[in-house]
Amino acid sequence: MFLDSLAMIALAYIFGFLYYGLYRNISARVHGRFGPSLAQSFFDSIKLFLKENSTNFGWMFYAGPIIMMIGAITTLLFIPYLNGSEHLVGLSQYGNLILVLYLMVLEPLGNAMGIGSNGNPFGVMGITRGLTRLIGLELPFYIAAIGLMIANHSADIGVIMTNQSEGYNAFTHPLLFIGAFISFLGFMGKSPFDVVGAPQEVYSGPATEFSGKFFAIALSQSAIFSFAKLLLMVNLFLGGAQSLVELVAKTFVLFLVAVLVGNVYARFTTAQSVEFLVRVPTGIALVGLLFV
Amino acid sequence: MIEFLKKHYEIVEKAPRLYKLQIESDKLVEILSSVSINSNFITLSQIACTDWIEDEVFALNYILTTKERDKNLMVEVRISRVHCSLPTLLNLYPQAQVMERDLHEMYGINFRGNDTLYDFALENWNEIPPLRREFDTLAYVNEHFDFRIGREDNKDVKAEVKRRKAQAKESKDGK
Amino acid sequence: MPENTQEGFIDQQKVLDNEEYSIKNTQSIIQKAVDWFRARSMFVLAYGTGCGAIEMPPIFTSRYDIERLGVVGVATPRQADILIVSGYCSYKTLKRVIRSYEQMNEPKYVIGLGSCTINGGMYWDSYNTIKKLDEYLPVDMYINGCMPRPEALIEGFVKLQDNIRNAKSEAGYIQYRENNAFYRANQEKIFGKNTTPTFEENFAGMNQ
Amino acid sequence: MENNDNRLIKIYHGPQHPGITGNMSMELDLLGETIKGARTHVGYLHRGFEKLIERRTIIQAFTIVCRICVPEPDPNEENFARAVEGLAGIEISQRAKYIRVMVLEMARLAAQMLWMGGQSGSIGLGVVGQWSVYDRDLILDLFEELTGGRVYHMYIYPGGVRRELPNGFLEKLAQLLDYLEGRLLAYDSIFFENSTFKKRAIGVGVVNRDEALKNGYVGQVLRGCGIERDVRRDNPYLVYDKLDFEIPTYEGCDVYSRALVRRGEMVESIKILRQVIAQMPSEGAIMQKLPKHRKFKLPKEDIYVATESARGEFGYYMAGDGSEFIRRMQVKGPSLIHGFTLLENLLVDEELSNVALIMNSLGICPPEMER
Repeated sequence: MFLDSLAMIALAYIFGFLYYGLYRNISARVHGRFGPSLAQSFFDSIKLFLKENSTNFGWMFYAGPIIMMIGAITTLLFIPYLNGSEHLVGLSQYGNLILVLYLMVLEPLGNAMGIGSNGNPFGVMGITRGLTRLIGLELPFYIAAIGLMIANHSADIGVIMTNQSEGYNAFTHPLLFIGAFISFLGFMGKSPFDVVGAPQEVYSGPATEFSGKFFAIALSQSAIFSFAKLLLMVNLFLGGAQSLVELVAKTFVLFLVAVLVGNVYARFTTAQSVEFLVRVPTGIALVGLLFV
Repeated sequence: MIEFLKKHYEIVEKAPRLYKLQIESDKLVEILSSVSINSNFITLSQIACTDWIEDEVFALNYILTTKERDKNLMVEVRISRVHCSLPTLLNLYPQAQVMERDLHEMYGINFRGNDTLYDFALENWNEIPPLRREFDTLAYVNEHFDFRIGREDNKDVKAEVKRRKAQAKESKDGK
Repeated sequence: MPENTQEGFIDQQKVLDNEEYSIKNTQSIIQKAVDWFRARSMFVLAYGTGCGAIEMPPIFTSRYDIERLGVVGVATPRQADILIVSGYCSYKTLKRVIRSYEQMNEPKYVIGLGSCTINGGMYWDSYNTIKKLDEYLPVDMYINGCMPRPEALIEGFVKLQDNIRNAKSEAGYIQYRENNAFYRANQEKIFGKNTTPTFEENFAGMNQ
Repeated sequence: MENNDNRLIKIYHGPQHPGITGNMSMELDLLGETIKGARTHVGYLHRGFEKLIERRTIIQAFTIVCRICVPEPDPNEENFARAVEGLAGIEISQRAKYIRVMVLEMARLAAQMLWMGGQSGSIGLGVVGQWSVYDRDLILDLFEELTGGRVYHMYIYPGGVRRELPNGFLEKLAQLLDYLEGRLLAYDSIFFENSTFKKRAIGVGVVNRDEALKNGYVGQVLRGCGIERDVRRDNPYLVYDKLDFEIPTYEGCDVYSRALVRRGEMVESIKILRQVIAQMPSEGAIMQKLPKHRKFKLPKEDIYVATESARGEFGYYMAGDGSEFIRRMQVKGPSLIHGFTLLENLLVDEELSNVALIMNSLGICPPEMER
């Protein structure tokens, strides 16, 4: 099981960064550019690990990225990769969807912990924005998750995944899917819900003071976490995957939509995004819940 | 309009749609308020200052623009360079605040009644206000900076031309 | 290593200016790999100190697309590897530039853009701009021109990457650390008492 | 001015900040993310132009004039040339006037393209900037062919313009205009008609229409308030009175109106350029005969000239003193009043996230505030 979990983390790390490289490439094509090499994100992350760190805000500051990393990895370990497979399951038999939803909150909390100790006003603003936005993001996602749990009479991700053999949840519960998908766009941190690290407003937001190794940890964390979120969406709504190839195909399609949406929409302000999230996807998901 | 102003003041037409009026400094606020009430020249576009060091005066041109933005009126005030002080126009035009702040820093003119005359573009400047004629920027630069070796154009061109000509002549004579 | 004084450092600079002097660095394999990654990935803090900032949008956008070389812009000095000083520095700006530079983490490099950073350029007799950037900050790469074209900028980046990859020249941040007295003296000369906190003050908590 | 409320935090927005338009900074007092007080700080770009020009002859001064406003140098050259011509009593040829109008309108188009990148970048819509900076580069290519310079052209000189048009230049320009006109439709769908941009921009940064004229606001700020003012028509220079163009105005007074005004101006610029291509006289000297370098002296007179730049009225006051040096040249760009009198009031009670948006919509360019 240990090796299994390790493989999961390694795969998530590789796919996360590869997708991030793809994100940069696809965006570049939308921009009419060539874009960096696919492996550029690996280079960036390795270079950041090799950089020196000259800032010191006490141990709490360092604990921040590590807690974020733990949050991302634990979230990942409780989501099975493949449908009905013995491998790449991690700890998923010990947990369920409710636990995963709780663990997903660990990231902003770890962030808040680190930022709180460095006292950078932009970081504080960024994390305030992040936590405010989280309220809006969680509502539709939780409603959709509750809907799925009611429909399947189970909170086990594996059960929800295997129950979709007749038809994907995305088609049997389309309203739940739309609500959860808009919220997922926000979770991915792309436009129009990218208030947290808006460079024109708050520099890099929470990451303003992070540098060198800790920024590299934060980057890896976000790569792994992005993949975990993609995985969760695929498992819940697209019937999971029988093989790694199918998994890659499904996550990539989801990812592509997120990238393209992010490229053509401007950023909402915090208030606007919460208002939008509470109104539109939450409403859709609630209607979907009634149908369940 | 401009005819009305011409009745009361000596207005010179400098160019098409550009007029000039010279007034005494103690009547500045009075005349400008009357102009802005009685005519279309309601906006202050610029306060331009010129240092006429040979006449020992600063000439300040208050450039007013009409509501239609088609004519400009330059109201010139001359004040002594030594005790340079003028009343502020903050009450007439809010934009005068920043212009006066700029001129205060660049010329050291004191605008009475404007309490925002702190640093504008310079930081910790202790020399003569830089746009006064007696401030020699080249001397200041030579004192505070050294140029990179090879920067040849930091020379008096006339002297350099003379020197080169003499050099060429010498080499010609030598042959 | 040069002495930790101004004279010693100037002598060292003279030696460096000499054509015959070239560093014959022997890189270990690990060092080579490290340098390769550092050259391949550059996070740029484009400080728009002057006119040079106008050629920043073209190189970062679709016409010239410098992201191909692994060069991307970042918002905060903490994450940046390269500081671009784009054009002349007035006193007021230079102070902020030094502050930004000292907030960056090593290894860090400086690119000076335009003639005005090299010798004052067009503003050689201006009372408010500095004439030689390398008196106050260690410059790793100068790109001349007024303005340098985007192609020149890209060439500058490529040259700098080459320098880093093959350890062709001693990196500026090492000079800044070892000859801090020289830079401090020059900074104090124009700022007087209003200089930024010292290197030691900035890095007081570093090794705890 | 100082705010002593201890619930506020003070931050400096800039000078090194991606959301600021150039090298300047805003000192903001924040309550949460709401701005309770704003002060503009400039001086980061102060070069003492006006001092340097006092020490330079006309041709020497001419080379540094264009550096006053970096995104759009040509109105400065035009102002400088026209002021010198006004003082020295030089009349330029009709052909030179048409060429100047062409250069000015091309520069306006390029500046609007760059502005579009900045405005969309301020709300995280990076793709518009990527496209529009590319399109701007095509205009710069033409500039390079015409003048030899990409950004700084040093082309409009007292007495006319410095170089003859290259062969086939007008045809190339006409082709480019067709291309740009088509591109405007793409910008419409991704930027001007974008629902998220509308959501961000409508009702933000509302300027008080009643004080707009009195306080000396210019350019898009006025026209975005529905007040039709344009130096090109009100106080025409060169051959603008012979050209047919409209002044787009919108009533909203907000960021979105100003964006639409700029879009309208791009269309009008293309229209003007087409007319220039059609009407340009093929014969005529481009340069008047001028006195020699050291003999070029200005009389002891003063003059005020204004040009409509891409961001509003650009005014120069110039005084000669009978020598070959210019005694005084004072620059008044559109940003000075917008950046202080207007912006400091406009930002109060706004959100922090709207600072970059509002600053870009006002078209604030620091180098002309402090020279």
